[in-house]
Amino acid sequence: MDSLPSVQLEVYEGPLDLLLDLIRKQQLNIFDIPIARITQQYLDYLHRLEQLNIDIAGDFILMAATLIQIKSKMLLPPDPLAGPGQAEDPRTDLVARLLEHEKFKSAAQMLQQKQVLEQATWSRPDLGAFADEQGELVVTLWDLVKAFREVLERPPGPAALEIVREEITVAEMMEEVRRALRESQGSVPLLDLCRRYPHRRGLIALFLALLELVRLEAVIAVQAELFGPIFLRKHKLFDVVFSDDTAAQIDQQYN
Amino acid sequence: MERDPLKALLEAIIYVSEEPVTLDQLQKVIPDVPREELRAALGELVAASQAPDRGIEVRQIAGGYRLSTKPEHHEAVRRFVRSQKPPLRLSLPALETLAIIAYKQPVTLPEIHAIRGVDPSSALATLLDKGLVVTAGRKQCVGRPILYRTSKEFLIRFGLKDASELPTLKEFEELARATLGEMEGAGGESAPASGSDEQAVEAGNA
Amino acid sequence: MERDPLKALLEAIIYVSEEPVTLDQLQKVIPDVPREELRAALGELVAASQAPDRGIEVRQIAGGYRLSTKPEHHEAVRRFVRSQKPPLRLSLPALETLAIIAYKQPVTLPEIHAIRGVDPSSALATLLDKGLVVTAGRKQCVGRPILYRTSKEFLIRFGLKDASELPTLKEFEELARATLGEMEGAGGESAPASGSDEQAVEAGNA
Repeated sequence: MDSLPSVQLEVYEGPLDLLLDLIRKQQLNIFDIPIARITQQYLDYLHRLEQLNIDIAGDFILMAATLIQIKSKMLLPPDPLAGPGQAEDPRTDLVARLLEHEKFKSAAQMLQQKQVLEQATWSRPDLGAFADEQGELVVTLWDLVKAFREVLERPPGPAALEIVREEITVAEMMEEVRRALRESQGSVPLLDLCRRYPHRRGLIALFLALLELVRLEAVIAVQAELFGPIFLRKHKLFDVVFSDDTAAQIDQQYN
Repeated sequence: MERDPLKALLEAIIYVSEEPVTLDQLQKVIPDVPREELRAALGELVAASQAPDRGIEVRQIAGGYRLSTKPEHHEAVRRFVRSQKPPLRLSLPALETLAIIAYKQPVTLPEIHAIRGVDPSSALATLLDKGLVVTAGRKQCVGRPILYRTSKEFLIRFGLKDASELPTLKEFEELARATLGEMEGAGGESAPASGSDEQAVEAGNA
Repeated sequence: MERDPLKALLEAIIYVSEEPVTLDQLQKVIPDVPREELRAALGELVAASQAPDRGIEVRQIAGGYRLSTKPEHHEAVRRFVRSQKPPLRLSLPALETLAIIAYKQPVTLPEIHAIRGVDPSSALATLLDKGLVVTAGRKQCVGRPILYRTSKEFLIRFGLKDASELPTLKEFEELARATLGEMEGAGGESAPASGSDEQAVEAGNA
């Protein structure tokens, strides 16, 4: 590994950082990069990462390809048709990118210095920030998007489930009734069904759904004795009403 | 310590302190200056702040020293404070509710409730109050619940030309996942490894 | 209005304001004083606060004026502030991404990626999280990518008058050319092949 100038395996944030470091350590002139050597060192570095089972980001691979391409272009004889001074150095783009990157690295350091200085001053708003009133935050669009994501990713608690059921539509409630009947081999106590929907709106939806199903002769309500429990059972058109077509329609409303 | 820098330091401390600052407290922070000198410097500070070109004064109050605006500017200061549109502050529940409305609009209260898993009524009231959300008719379903959508004020406050400028969840997916990675300390910045340039892995050493 | 009372009034208003106060805001509250006079009075206020016996200074920041303690009193002042100023710790990648946004704004994610050579998502998420960067609509090109720019919070946290106060990129360009271009022992492809490899400095070699 003598082509790699450092025995330590440095950690680079990106391929440009790695290249800049190779150039700096060997005090190369960026406007006349020995591309064959740099390419070899770059590939050696990636190879050593591989040996250590470190995942190599796509950006590093892409740069390897770019380097090899530049190297091969430089091996070609100059285009005889191009006039003197017209043939472009294949390294030009890379050099421009490296310089651009280096530029912003310096800019970042400048920002850091400014920020350290600013950190040493205090203003009344800074002070107010500690005792933030009622935990309210100054919000940006980013906060909004993040909030939405977090809500969506939050596992629904038991309360949430109950509420979801409460707010289902009549069509969805019909589907619920069908599921309940299937799960219980065709007979469900009405009261059990009602208990699943403790809030008024859920009960209304359930009631409307039952009326609908009874009217369609998909479900029948039976009472074995006076004041006894009412049972819901499949009726003669149960399968017809809940045919594929109807189910699809319900599904559509469900989404 | 010379008198001028001492006065400057005292002024700075009085400025940042939330309560009137007592001589004892100051003596503790500036132990190398005799008490009498501190007292004298404070006296000069009080006197200097009475100059006609100064709008805030150092006053002795409740056994300590503190800064306040001079009474003669009361009217103008009050006018200014009133004219200020405070930055948009929202509680987390309000922010969440606003986010749901922004992305699911038009949407009903029960629908928001279902997504959040918590009753959004009070958060929604806040949003309506701040004019960030408005009603948008009723949904044609059982109970005909009221629909809500975001307002023009919402667009203005969030610097959006129209609702289509709202970033899609997909666009922020990458970014948000990246934040999560960072919170886990994984530093998903990039391979070959996490952090800053200073970190060097000694692994390659033979 | 005479100059001294005007300066006093301006100081009082700046003192009570939560955010940096702009000239526009001041003009609105003090309509009978010409804008130019306001500006001149503010200039005098800034200069006067630099006196060695003053511990708080009026500064131009984020497009407005605000008061803050002078940095030289940092240590003593900190002891008086109940908790630490929430430290703004940014990794080098985040700082670089911030620098790119500050200079190229408004700028898209792919554009940042091109300059950094690494996926900037995680760094960008951090910056958005800390409120240093905000979205700025969409670019009118294929895919309508989201544009980003630096926020007012950025100016405040970095003590900048406005984004144009940053040193020009040209200065950094010259620095980069100087440090990377004019080095000794430059051995390019055009140089005799033997030379370059031998000139390699055994930087870390043991």
